[in-house]
Amino acid sequence: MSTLAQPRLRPASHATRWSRRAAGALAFAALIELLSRTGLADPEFLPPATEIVGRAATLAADPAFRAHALTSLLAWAIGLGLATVLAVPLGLLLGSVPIIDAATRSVVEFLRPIPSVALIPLVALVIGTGLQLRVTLVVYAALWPILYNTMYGLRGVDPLAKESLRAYGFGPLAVLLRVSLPSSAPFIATGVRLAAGVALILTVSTEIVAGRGEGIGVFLFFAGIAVPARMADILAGVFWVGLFGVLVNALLVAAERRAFRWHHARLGVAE
Amino acid sequence: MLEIDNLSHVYGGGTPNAHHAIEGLNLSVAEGELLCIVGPSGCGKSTLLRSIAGLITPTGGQVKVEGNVVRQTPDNLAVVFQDYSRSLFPWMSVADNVALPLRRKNMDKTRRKEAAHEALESVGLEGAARKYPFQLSGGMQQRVAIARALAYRPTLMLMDEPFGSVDAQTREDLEDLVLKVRGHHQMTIVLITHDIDESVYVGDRVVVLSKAPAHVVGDLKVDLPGPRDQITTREHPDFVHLRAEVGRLVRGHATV
Amino acid sequence: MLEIDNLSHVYGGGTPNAHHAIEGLNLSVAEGELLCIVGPSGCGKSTLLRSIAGLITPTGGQVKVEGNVVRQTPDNLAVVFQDYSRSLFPWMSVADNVALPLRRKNMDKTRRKEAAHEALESVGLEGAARKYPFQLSGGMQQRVAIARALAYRPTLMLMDEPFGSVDAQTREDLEDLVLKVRGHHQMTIVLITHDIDESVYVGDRVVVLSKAPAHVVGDLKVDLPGPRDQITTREHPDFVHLRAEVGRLVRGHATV
Amino acid sequence: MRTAVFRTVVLVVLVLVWEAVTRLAGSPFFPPPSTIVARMHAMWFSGPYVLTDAAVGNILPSLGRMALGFAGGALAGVVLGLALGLSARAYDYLDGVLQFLRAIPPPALVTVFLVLFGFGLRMQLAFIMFSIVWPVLLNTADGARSVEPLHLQTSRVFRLSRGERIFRVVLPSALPKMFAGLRLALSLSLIVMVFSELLPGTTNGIGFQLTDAYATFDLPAMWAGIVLLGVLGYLLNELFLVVERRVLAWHHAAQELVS
Amino acid sequence: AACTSGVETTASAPPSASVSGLEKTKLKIATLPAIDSAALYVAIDQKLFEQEGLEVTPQVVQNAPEAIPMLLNGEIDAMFGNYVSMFAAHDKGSLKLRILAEGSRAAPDSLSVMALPNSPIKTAKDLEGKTINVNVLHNFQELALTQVLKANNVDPATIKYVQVTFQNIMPSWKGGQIDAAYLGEPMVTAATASMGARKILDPASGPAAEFPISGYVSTQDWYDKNPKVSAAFQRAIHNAAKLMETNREAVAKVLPNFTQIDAATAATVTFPYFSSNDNPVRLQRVADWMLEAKWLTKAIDVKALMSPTTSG
Ligand SMILES: Nc1ncnc2c1ncn2[C@@H]1O[C@H](COP(=O)(O)OP(=O)(O)OP(=O)(O)O)[C@@H](O)[C@H]1O
Ligand SMILES: Nc1ncnc2c1ncn2[C@@H]1O[C@H](COP(=O)(O)OP(=O)(O)OP(=O)(O)O)[C@@H](O)[C@H]1O
Ligand SMILES: [Mg+2]
Ligand SMILES: [Mg+2]
Repeated sequence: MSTLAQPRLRPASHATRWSRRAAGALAFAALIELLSRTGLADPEFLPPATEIVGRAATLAADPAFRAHALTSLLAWAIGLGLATVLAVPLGLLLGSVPIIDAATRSVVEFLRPIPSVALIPLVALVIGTGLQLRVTLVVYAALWPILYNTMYGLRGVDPLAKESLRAYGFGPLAVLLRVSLPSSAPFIATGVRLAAGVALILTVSTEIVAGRGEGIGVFLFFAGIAVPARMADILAGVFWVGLFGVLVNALLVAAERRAFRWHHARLGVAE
Repeated sequence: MLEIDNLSHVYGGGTPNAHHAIEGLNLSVAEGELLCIVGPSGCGKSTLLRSIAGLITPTGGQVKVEGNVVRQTPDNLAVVFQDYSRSLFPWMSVADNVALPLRRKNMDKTRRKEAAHEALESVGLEGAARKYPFQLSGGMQQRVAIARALAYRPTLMLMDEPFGSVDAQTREDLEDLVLKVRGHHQMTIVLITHDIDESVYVGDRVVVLSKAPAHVVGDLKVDLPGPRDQITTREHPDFVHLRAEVGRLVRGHATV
Repeated sequence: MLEIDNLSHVYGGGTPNAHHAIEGLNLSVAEGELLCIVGPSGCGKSTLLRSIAGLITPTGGQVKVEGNVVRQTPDNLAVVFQDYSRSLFPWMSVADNVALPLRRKNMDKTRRKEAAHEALESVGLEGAARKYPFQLSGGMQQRVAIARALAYRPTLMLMDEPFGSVDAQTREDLEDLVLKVRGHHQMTIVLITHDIDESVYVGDRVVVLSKAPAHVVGDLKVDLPGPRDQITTREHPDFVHLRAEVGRLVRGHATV
Repeated sequence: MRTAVFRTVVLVVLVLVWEAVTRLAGSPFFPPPSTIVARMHAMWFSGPYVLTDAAVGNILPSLGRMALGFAGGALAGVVLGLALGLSARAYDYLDGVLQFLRAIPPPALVTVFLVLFGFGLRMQLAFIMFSIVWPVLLNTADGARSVEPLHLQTSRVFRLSRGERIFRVVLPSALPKMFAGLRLALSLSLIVMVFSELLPGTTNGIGFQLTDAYATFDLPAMWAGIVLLGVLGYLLNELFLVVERRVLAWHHAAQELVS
Repeated sequence: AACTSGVETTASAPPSASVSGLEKTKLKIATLPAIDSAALYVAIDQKLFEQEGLEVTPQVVQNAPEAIPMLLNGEIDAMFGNYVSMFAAHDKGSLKLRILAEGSRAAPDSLSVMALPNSPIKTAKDLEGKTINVNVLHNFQELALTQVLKANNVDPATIKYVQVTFQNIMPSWKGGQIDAAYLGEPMVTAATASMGARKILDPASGPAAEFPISGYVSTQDWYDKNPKVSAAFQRAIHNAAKLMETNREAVAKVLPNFTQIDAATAATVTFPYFSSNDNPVRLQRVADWMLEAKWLTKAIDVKALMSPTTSG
């Protein structure tokens, strides 16, 4: 997908690309292995990569861990879904009606930097703990990337494209939905991918602080209070979270490539 | 049909870079007329078109379409933009691009599709319906933009250098197509062109604008015998005379 | 100077939508020559230009510039793209747009500025130097793109319908400007146009392409007495003859 | 002007509603804004030169951490984003690992950070950068990948050097998207700053005060921290918008054609 | 005497007879994954709640403050929490506290300030000016150590406390980022065995001997609505504590269920004292020291928050 590099006679084949990916992942694993084995990082606290991955494999077979993982993924999925459903229309509204954006900006910008740690007790008090707490915090955090990418995406829409539809007598709403939205959809999708990561982090982090017994975060917490802390367990749990992140990202990217073929094909023209 | 009254437009008004694009322009177009506008590059033709379409609010004067002052885009209007490639939607196939405006027309899906294909066929692009705009050549994109406007069957059609990117043969075919469609569907057409021959060939009237700020410096009635024909009309003595006249007006004011 | 050898290009090769744009095209251009290319819309002219500029890798055959097979953009080449408005950088003023490529030329900042202003002046845009592209009319943008290519003083210049959006007077001025610059600076120029008169007027040679997939169907030497002049040249009997000849070739192959 | 008035009205109404609702509810967990403001004044703004020692000792170090973390994270995000957006090779090698790291909840990695960076500022900065780099990175990569093809072709035709292509073509066209990422990262850096001040060994900062307040159930103090963060977030964002308006003037102007 | 008459009637009734008349029988209690909350699990395990007609479900939370919102919005009936946090919450009006039953007190060697074998710190005096970790700032660890340091002629004000989460104590300690570690069980046992760490000071000695750490608490409101349940609950906890005094195995058996302590470690760690009766006098000490440290804005009469012991 290099658009800047001079055209190569043959773009890299699938095999080359996958082997590069594997090489990248292996190099990263090797780095951790090395840090740990050479004692640069105390192996008691950063076990070698082989041990982490080995442990991760056994965890996958552990029904207790699978139950934790399922709980987390459920909260993640609900949270991300809700965030998307809320943020896109909100972004369209704020991005297309400047006066509303200006009027609400102080409130929005005031709310944005409030950390979830401060919110946990307050939200817990109002709506209770459990799934709803996690989902609320996930939505609260995952909302922003989608909202901002929607707003900024709208600004990047070619004005002439909007005029073209307006000239046929379409109203502002039709122009918004039929031109601005599809045109900025690829960037909104990037926002959703960002939010997917944020949502995952928030799910697990909330569980670490206030998990009420279920979720990968709780698993991590308990591994951490063991004496000595079960670092291999913690990092194996982290490994699964990271891997899930990679999978979700890959899925979303694949979906983007399908949905926005017009976008990618056009950009690929330069090759 | 169309009444332009002392129209003025200033871009960036109030700033030191203010630019007077149009000043005190008066013009009226009768129902069913095909008016050609010619004028030097950068004089304000596209600005005039945008004002008629209600896409910009002129800083002075007013535009009336069918007696109503234009505040937003009038109904049953179609525009072929000068920058045709940017006016096509890259996320839609060519056929969808053409069919989209028809949603305003209470047509069902199949009817819209049919109408789009018909329009594409009329501009010689029946084979490109399922392609995306970026897969077309410049001239083909321009023809898609024309097809989109034609399929819409507007009562007022605004065309900004609509045939600039096609070859001579296609250009003639498109000129005749516009004449034919106009006759069938009683459209009023305002067409901007740089091709003086073209303006005389397709126009019922040719208006020549001065360089910026634009105002009318010539308004010629084209009284050629119809139906027009690429060979006989262009050989008609009136044609030769009118074309020379328009040429003189344009040249005179381009260099003043 | 330029040698095109059995060139073919297929878009989307391997897919069911594969499109043969060029097939078995041979062409050579001598040093200092001004070659005009005409051909029906969508035949493959821009594709050919892109191959020469090394922007696409043709699927068959090869292009040689000064004896070297083109794998990436050759040195000292300038292109005026058909889609001029998109080829200007919106975040730069017009003058900066023109001056940017000059960084390759070992010029210091003031020299670059001077050269840019000179070029803008030559296309009649001395007043627009500090504006941004979106503040210009279509024809003005096109002239900026021309000025950028001229200021660069390439040895090989590729122009894709460079005068399509300007009025008749400006068009003639620009034609003469290109002829003048070519004479002064020994450029080789390949110019795509749809205006048959223009092709004969500015060209040393006119090549006519068939409809897609493009190949050469006519190659006419233009042997008009120099220096050319808008009035006398166009009245020259050879001009009238050549123009009819080119017209016939284009029309014949556009409708086949 | 009209929007400024409108905005103030909205703000005042909301604060009044907040005051009324919290007074009616009377929950110690939700003190009314007047109480919070009084507490903020007492804690931070009643010193001899406006700021109290507590403000100097907590707010300033926090802002310092945030600024350094933001700068480092933003720079890393832009550089990595450009690399990923521009080079298929860099994308292939790095994308997987970066997507992996992006999904990892930083709180789970505290021990690893501690072992690698030790207590204190270095670790806090690493923590902030690690958390805020992602929106900048992804949006920059998106921007760098969606540069108008004709712009790239133009720069290729005129043989611009690699640096010129990146700094004069790719970067400016990616800027609008990059700014969306930077704006996200800015408020994120405030949030993560608070988290970083919960990390082992921290002894000052807004986040430290905030959590200490909650641990001792000093809820007005906790709310003072929340409100301070909100106000800082708002002010930083306004500053950011001023910069953005300057840098993206061409973009905004070109957009205003319509409407 | 400070108690309401309702409590006294309940108090005089024999345990077995109180089954009837309970306001509710199903209780949800928040507990911590630490040895201190063992009594609740022993009471469940030994069916002591059942005997009282109660069905208790423990809800493990990760820290006590997290449970307070749950208590306030009725998700749980009571919680196990440390007194310092609870008194602070009570003092600030976040919670109208009611202590249902005492829980744990520090036993000798169940808490320890320790140094690594090669550390220059040998005696309590050497701690002066040093950095020591605590789980949470301004909590019972600091409170007790302050008293013990004073008794050892060390100025407590010179100690720098840093908050370090459980999991990060060992790496911070090994990395030299804390000079001495303030540990609780089972870390004390582990640090002694695996790292040869030396005990410098027992924070639960001298003036802070048998320092009360945590108890079972609810809101005054809940208590007023459920006086009989409260009494029954208190009896079951105290009975469990009594049983635990003589029966170490009963404790060791339940530990792996809710802590991360395996059976082998459970057999060797030092347990805290589990209170088999409620004693306002020793608990008052905590409140008084907090007031002394200015962690409270006003004195708390602890006795008013407690019920007299009703079990055997
Ligand atoms: N990226 C692409 N993908 C697929 N097909 C393409 C692509 N670009 C061009 N084509 C096709 O190749 C053919 C030649 O296109 P090209 O742009 O070279 O035509 P042209 O001769 O320049 O036409 P015009 O005079 O209209 O500009 C067209 O039929 C077009 O549909
Ligand atoms: N958005 C804008 N801001 C400032 N000036 C503008 C803007 N748009 C157009 N102009 C200026 O207004 C004048 C008229 O522009 P317009 O596009 O109407 O010209 P035109 O007659 O269509 O020219 P052409 O034949 O070259 O398309 C030009 O000088 C141009 O520089
Ligand atoms: Mg125009
Ligand atoms: Mg072309």
